[in-house]
Amino acid sequence: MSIETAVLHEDKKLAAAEYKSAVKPIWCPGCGDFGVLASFYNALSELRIDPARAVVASGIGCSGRFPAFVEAYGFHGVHGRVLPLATGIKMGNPDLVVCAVGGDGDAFSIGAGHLPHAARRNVDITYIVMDNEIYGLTKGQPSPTSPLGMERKASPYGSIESPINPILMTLAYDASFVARGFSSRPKEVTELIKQGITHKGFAFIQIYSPCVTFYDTYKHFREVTAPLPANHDPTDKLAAIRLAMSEESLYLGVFYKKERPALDELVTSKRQIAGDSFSLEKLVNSYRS
Amino acid sequence: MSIETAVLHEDKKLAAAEYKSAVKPIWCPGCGDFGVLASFYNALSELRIDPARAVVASGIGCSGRFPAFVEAYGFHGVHGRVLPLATGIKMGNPDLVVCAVGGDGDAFSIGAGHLPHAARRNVDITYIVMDNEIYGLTKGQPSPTSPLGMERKASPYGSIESPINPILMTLAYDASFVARGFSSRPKEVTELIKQGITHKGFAFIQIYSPCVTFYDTYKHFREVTAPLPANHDPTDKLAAIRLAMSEESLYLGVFYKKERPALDELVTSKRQIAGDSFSLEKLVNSYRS
Amino acid sequence: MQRMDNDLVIRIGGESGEGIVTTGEVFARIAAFAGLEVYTVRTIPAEIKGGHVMFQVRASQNSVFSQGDELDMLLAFNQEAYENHAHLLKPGGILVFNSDELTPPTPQNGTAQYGLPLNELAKSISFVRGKNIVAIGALVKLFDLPYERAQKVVERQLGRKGGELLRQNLQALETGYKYVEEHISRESPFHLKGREATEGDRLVISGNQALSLGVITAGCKFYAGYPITPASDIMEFLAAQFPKLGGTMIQAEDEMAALAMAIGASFTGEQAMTATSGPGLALMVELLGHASMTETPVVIVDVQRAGPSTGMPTKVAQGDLRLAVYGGNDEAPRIVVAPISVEDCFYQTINAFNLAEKYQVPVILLSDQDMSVRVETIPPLRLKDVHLEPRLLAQPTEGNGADEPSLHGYERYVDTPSGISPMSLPGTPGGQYTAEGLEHDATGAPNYTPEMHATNTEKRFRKIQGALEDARRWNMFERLGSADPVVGIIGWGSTSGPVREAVQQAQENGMRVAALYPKLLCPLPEEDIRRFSASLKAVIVPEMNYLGQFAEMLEPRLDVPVIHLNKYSGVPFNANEIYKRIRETYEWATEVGKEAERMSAAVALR
Amino acid sequence: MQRMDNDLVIRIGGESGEGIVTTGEVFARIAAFAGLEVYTVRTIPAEIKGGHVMFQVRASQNSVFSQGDELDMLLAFNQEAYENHAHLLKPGGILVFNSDELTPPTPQNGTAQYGLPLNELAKSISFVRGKNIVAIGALVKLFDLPYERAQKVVERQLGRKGGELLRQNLQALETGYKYVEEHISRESPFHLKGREATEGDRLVISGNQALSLGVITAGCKFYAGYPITPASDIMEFLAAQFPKLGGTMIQAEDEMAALAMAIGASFTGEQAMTATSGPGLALMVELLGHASMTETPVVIVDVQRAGPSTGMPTKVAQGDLRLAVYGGNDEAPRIVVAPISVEDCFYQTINAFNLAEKYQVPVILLSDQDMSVRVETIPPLRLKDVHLEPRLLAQPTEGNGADEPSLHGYERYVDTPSGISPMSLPGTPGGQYTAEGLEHDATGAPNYTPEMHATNTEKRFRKIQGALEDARRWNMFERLGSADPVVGIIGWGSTSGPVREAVQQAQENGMRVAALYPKLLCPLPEEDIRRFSASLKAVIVPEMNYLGQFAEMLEPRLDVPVIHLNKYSGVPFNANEIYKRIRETYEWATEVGKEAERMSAAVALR
Ligand SMILES: Cc1ncc(C[n+]2csc(CCOP(=O)(O)OP(=O)(O)O)c2C)c(N)n1
Ligand SMILES: Cc1ncc(C[n+]2csc(CCOP(=O)(O)OP(=O)(O)O)c2C)c(N)n1
Ligand code: SF4
Ligand code: SF4
Ligand SMILES: [Mg+2]
Ligand SMILES: [Mg+2]
Repeated sequence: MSIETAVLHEDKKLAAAEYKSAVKPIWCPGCGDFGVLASFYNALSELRIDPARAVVASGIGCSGRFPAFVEAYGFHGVHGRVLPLATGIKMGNPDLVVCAVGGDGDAFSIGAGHLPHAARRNVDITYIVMDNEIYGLTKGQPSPTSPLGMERKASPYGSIESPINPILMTLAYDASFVARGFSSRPKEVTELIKQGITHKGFAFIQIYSPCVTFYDTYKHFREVTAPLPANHDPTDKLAAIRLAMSEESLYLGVFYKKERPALDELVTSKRQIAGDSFSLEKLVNSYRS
Repeated sequence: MSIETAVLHEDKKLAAAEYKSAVKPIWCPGCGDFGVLASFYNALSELRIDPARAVVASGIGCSGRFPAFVEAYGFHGVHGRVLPLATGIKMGNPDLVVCAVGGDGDAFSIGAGHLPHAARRNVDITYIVMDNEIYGLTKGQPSPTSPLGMERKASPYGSIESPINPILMTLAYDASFVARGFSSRPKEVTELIKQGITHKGFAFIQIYSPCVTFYDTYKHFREVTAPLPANHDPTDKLAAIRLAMSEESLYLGVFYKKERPALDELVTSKRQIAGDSFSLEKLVNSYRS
Repeated sequence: MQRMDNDLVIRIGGESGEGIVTTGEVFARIAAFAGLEVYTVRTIPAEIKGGHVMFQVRASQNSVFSQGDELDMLLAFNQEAYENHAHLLKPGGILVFNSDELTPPTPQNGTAQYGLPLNELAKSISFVRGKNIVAIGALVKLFDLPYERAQKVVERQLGRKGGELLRQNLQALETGYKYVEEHISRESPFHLKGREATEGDRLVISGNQALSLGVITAGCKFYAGYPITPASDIMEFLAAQFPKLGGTMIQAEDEMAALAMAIGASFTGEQAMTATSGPGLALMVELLGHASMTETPVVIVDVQRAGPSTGMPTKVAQGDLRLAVYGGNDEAPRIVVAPISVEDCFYQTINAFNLAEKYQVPVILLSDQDMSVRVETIPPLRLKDVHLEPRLLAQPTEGNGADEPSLHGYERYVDTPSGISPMSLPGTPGGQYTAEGLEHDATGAPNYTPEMHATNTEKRFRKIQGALEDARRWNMFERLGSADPVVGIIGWGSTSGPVREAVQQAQENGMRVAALYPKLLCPLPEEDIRRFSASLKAVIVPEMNYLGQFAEMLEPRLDVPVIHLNKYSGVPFNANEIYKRIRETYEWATEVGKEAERMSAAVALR
Repeated sequence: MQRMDNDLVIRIGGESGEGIVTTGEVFARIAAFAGLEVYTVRTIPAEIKGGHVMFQVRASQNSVFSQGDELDMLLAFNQEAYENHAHLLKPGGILVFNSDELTPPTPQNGTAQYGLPLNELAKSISFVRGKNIVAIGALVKLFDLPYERAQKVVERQLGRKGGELLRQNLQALETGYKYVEEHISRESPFHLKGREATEGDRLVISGNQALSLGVITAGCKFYAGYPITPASDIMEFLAAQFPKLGGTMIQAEDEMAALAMAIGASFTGEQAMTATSGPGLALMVELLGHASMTETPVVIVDVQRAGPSTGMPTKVAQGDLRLAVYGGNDEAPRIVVAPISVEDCFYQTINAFNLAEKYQVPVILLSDQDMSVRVETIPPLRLKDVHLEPRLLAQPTEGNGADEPSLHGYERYVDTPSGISPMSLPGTPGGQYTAEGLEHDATGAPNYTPEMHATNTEKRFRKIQGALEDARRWNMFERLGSADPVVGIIGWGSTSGPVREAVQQAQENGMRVAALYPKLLCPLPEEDIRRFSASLKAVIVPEMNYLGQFAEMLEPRLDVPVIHLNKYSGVPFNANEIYKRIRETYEWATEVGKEAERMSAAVALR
């Protein structure tokens, strides 16, 4: 566990409720994001994270309102830029626990260009995507994970774009931790978040989080999700890919997990190569005539 | 073959040289892009493409200068936006043959957010990425395909970002045609481009195209590339993925190919559902008090 | 006793999800159907669901141009609505409230109040969700509106013919109507006389709807866009209509993709567009310059909202003017057009497309949150008078041994006296060229010589100057008020509504005041503006922003003191705020011998 | 016969790849080492490799501030160089050419010419690539520069000590030197007297290098950026140095990511920055507003280049001023700083960081292509005088039962008289808050009330006004010329060089002329500018753009005619162009009784 710089003093622990901020969630009653938030509180509590040493960053969307509801430092960024924002936070102070959160539109539409790079850099952050397969905040347009043919005001004759497969995608990006949860299974989600936070490197967690107002998928996901086979070896990338491509079930659990140096570790190692013999005066003098 | 709207009259054919424009390439002598350009001329010639019905769009980079060298319509776009630009061109006039071209930085760095969407929409364009694993035009910074540890002015102690795998990535995006070539094998490249153009849907072709000035990889690619196994079935996605992940060889050829409706076909089908009973007056009248 | 009025303001307040907006919109439609002019305004809660909503309808015998300042009636669905709005009731106004939810104190200052047991009434017909329709029925009676027209509107808006929902809604309407008749008064307390009401001689429409109709009327068939409040419903409108007329709507992955797609489609000859709000426009700045440099026509609608950054997505501002006019790396000529009202959204959209096509430039159409979502009555659209401007295309000629007519020696960016170069569309034989974002010669080949860059810069800027003449010909100016004004107002966009009323009031009070609203903001019609202000003593520039963006553009061009009137609280001006400033300025301007302090400094007004 | 000069302009032309730039840079260093002041300018070919390159060195006994108009010597490596530049030779100038490549016609108007068989000479020492070093040796002799200093520079710049390459280069240097001595003249035709040359009393440096040194001096340790000409070498500079001092440089995937990373790092307390050019700045507009709204300090360097769009990446323009000042959806306060010279790049970078940290805003530092790549001599940097401004942090206090000092009742966005709110950094107990891009209350919780938005808008704008005082205290003004001027120049950025020379010339010709260069451009130091211009008859505003962006900002604030002087061809002003306009204006301003036509219209000058 590489989060020791951000845990509370040995003898201290805060209850999940103590991670609740004074700001009241503005989500619709029944929104899946409530489940994710509760699991998040639990994960922080169980890991004994110090609220003053945790940062939750987000993009824009219903899900993007998340940070304000957590008793921690937070940053409500602009739409789609949460990964570079969180990267900057982590690299600005690697001692912090940094989580990035947001919706499927934020992550896979406007923010899609940042995901492969956060993954290949192996930035030590946990990225939680609350996937409701719809644009919630803007009132129900299809998102990159919406099923083909979805009828909404923006696609009255059925949408014409095939959905992406976020798990397969992040596996292809060589993200070092790839998992999926369902907000109605809070214990599992708590566990995934805990694993994501303790994983040293980029942890991607897709969480099905239904939008009761514009696309109520509770029943659907209860039917089509299933736990990953008990014998799945999360270090086996090809097996993970095969399971991510399954047409039978949408599997829940940790698809893949692999240790490799995180970005902050790599930066530190380069500093060692460069040495610490820096002198401003010497540098300036190298330009003397 | 669904390109009949863009081929020359039955009895006509232009030589490869006739697809050469009046603008002289500004590339360094020996640049891999020359090979790609020559193959491109050949492919157009062999497919008997009408220069007046072909469009080549690009982003910014050495490779982005490509359109001006082709006797066809062209659009030199801004950095990273070639896919939506080409999408607009194709959807503006589906009778045209539309090719998008550019470099690895243009495609996988600043343009990375558009690739999954062009793929899932299955826009009927051919996307040729001239991958030199470096930023050529800006004089040699590491790109998303540069090897880890590459030493350049921007990474004097070795780069700290793992390279992406463009073939695996586009397979994960469910691109309907995925192939790889090497500019030093012009016959193969010509063949890939021809297949890409005739493929109805989004065709992604990565072409290793060494930069002699900032990263000369001719020798390297001659050593590590190999043709795809003769028995590879390009409709087998999982097999394609396995080969894309190979640590032995960088395979050349068509990894994957699958027919599904292209974006222009889907738009047409929705028009049929909507019917053609549109009347502006009726629509306006629906707002009458 | 029945009050005869010709101008009433009704506000409805309650919890989001109670159907407040439907109540307001349906009531507005009924009023319009009864021959009244209506003007609505609404707030949108911060909560995704729930939260307080306000919907206001101003209904009048004559045209109305602003929301109205004080309330003649408040319909409070709950306690919060009462608390938020009751103080705005005029003396003599009426409070109507859901007596199942609140018990307001006894009224002071002559305000009457009627309780309606809305929950009970809805329950009595087993249609709990229908309490807002019950309320509509009550309003219809209270305002003495024709019941059969109310029925017709409900039939058109609230359910399929023969369906159960429609039956319930009609029953709810009746329940509310009857309740007032039986328990409050047989005689309606208000009677609003409509115009000579002929059915359907007005449209009841929002700015975004009028704008979308303009898009279709202009002949545009290509839209690419990314959802954003308050522009998304333009995309949704076109998504429903475009497929019927052979058009293409693509929901892009982001705003950059949206504009790039539109540029690509335009390159093939399509009239192409996107629509967004401020944050999206901010992302389009690089591509805007690209359209300018490659000389590609494209229309970008920006429905402005309050910022900066994500700001207040559901609140109004006029803060994007400078971004629209100047947004680009280095200098990228474009045209900026601003409609001044819901109705004008239709006409200026057409002008925007015409200017884009004619000058082969990006045109930014600046709407705003207020006029985009507001529903009001407007006169019928003059479809017959619409003039469309074609793109200048290079004409292929026969001969030269080619099989088909073809272009010979075609030069895409050839310099011309107007600066407009004929365009060749893909598919045209011999017209091949590469649209180029690098500086280029006439053929499009990159060229960096000092002479080329200077000549091209001049060409690109000269080109858009033509729009000044078009603005005159197409009457892209609204001038109102006195013929020989002493004080003038120069404004842009949706502030024209309250300004119109304020000017009218000022004139009624004997002040010589006039207003000019140019709808072309870039290039700025300097001459026309100078002509208007030539004899003025002062010019007031009202804007919903802090810095006085338009005022500052005008200042170097006018010889008269420019008075900034800024409101930056996310809500539109009301006519009174403008009137007050007119009066002050008028006094100052007409008072002889008074030291003329420098008045051009921004004077903040909330 | 030896010419004694104290100011010479030498131009070197040839094919890219022949080492023209190295020739020029090494020669400039040798001249500087010999106690001369040098000022270089170069062109970059459109081709990636190959294409024509020009490098010009002006060397003088006194400080030089512009490139110089006519050539004293042209060194032509090939025919094209001769054709492009020979006409610029002064009467009495000298043409030096590679006689293995071209045979120029016999000179007219007193021009002397010397052929050097560069290919042959290089071949004679088996070092074909070294012909440019041979040329340097020849120049050293022609200009009578101290040979041992030339050797030292070659040793420092062109190879590792004891290496084969260095040996060859030194041999090439000697070969060129000797050839002139033996075949052309024992006596050098030019002799340039240096200052009292003490080794190392000048830096030979480019603007981007000076800027990068400023970054490190300011204490910044976080850089994220995306490569773009002409800003990339800032990133490359910091990539080499940051790891040594514990800093972090990330090459981001695009400009939006770069700025978002810098904002994130700043949130944790780091001084953070990015650098880009116009197209990149265009992409940052949304995030710029975000930094403004969340009140996050960040420095954005924009090395301007000619546009619009991709434009001319290797050519100069001052076209991004408005984008820098206004770029944002709705109104997002920021600070804009512009250095005026290579040397000033160092000091203004430090000021930019200080202002960002002090006011918790984005600061845009506007450099340009010309001063960024140009190498010149500057006085030593005054490292000792550097003043650093800390960020205002909330101070944790003991007590309240907490184990460690902690913040109590912390409010991130609390309104204060200055508008600056103390910041709490992650890691500070009790200081938890969410940085918010929506409109918010003092704690950061979203809040859309009209009062809150108005108050916050005022707070955010009030805050940056403080920079006006700092600009005075930190002397962010350059004033030069006459103490009681009749005609003034107000400019910004790198035009200050040619302006300085033009003003000097005008003064020498008896004109009372002065120039003011504010380095703070937003907020605009109106008072200081008005004070400067109070007694002037006219103000000339030279800019490397078409529209006169700065001039138009000044016009509403000045009571004196503002004369636009615009150059938009991608190349910098030369002093003569400025001098000409000064003379015209001066004549007009001092001629009595002459009708003062309105002179504020843009007068184009190429
Ligand atoms: C640049 C920009 N473009 C568009 C928007 C409008 N917008 C806000 S949230 C959102 C998408 C919301 O969908 P998602 O990310 O799935 O989040 P959800 O609301 O479903 O949780 C959009 C398009 C914006 N705020 N900024
Ligand atoms: C918005 C923007 N950012 C940065 C640049 C600078 N730039 C031009 S090309 C390029 C990358 C070139 O690399 P690649 O795409 O691999 O093309 P190559 O030159 O190698 O063919 C960059 C960063 C730009 N033109 N525009
Ligand atoms: S709209 Fe959907 S996603 Fe948004 S808060 Fe409501 S239920 Fe949740
Ligand atoms: S720099 Fe590299 S990629 Fe660019 S033209 Fe030269 S060899 Fe080709
Ligand atoms: Mg969503
Ligand atoms: Mg490349």
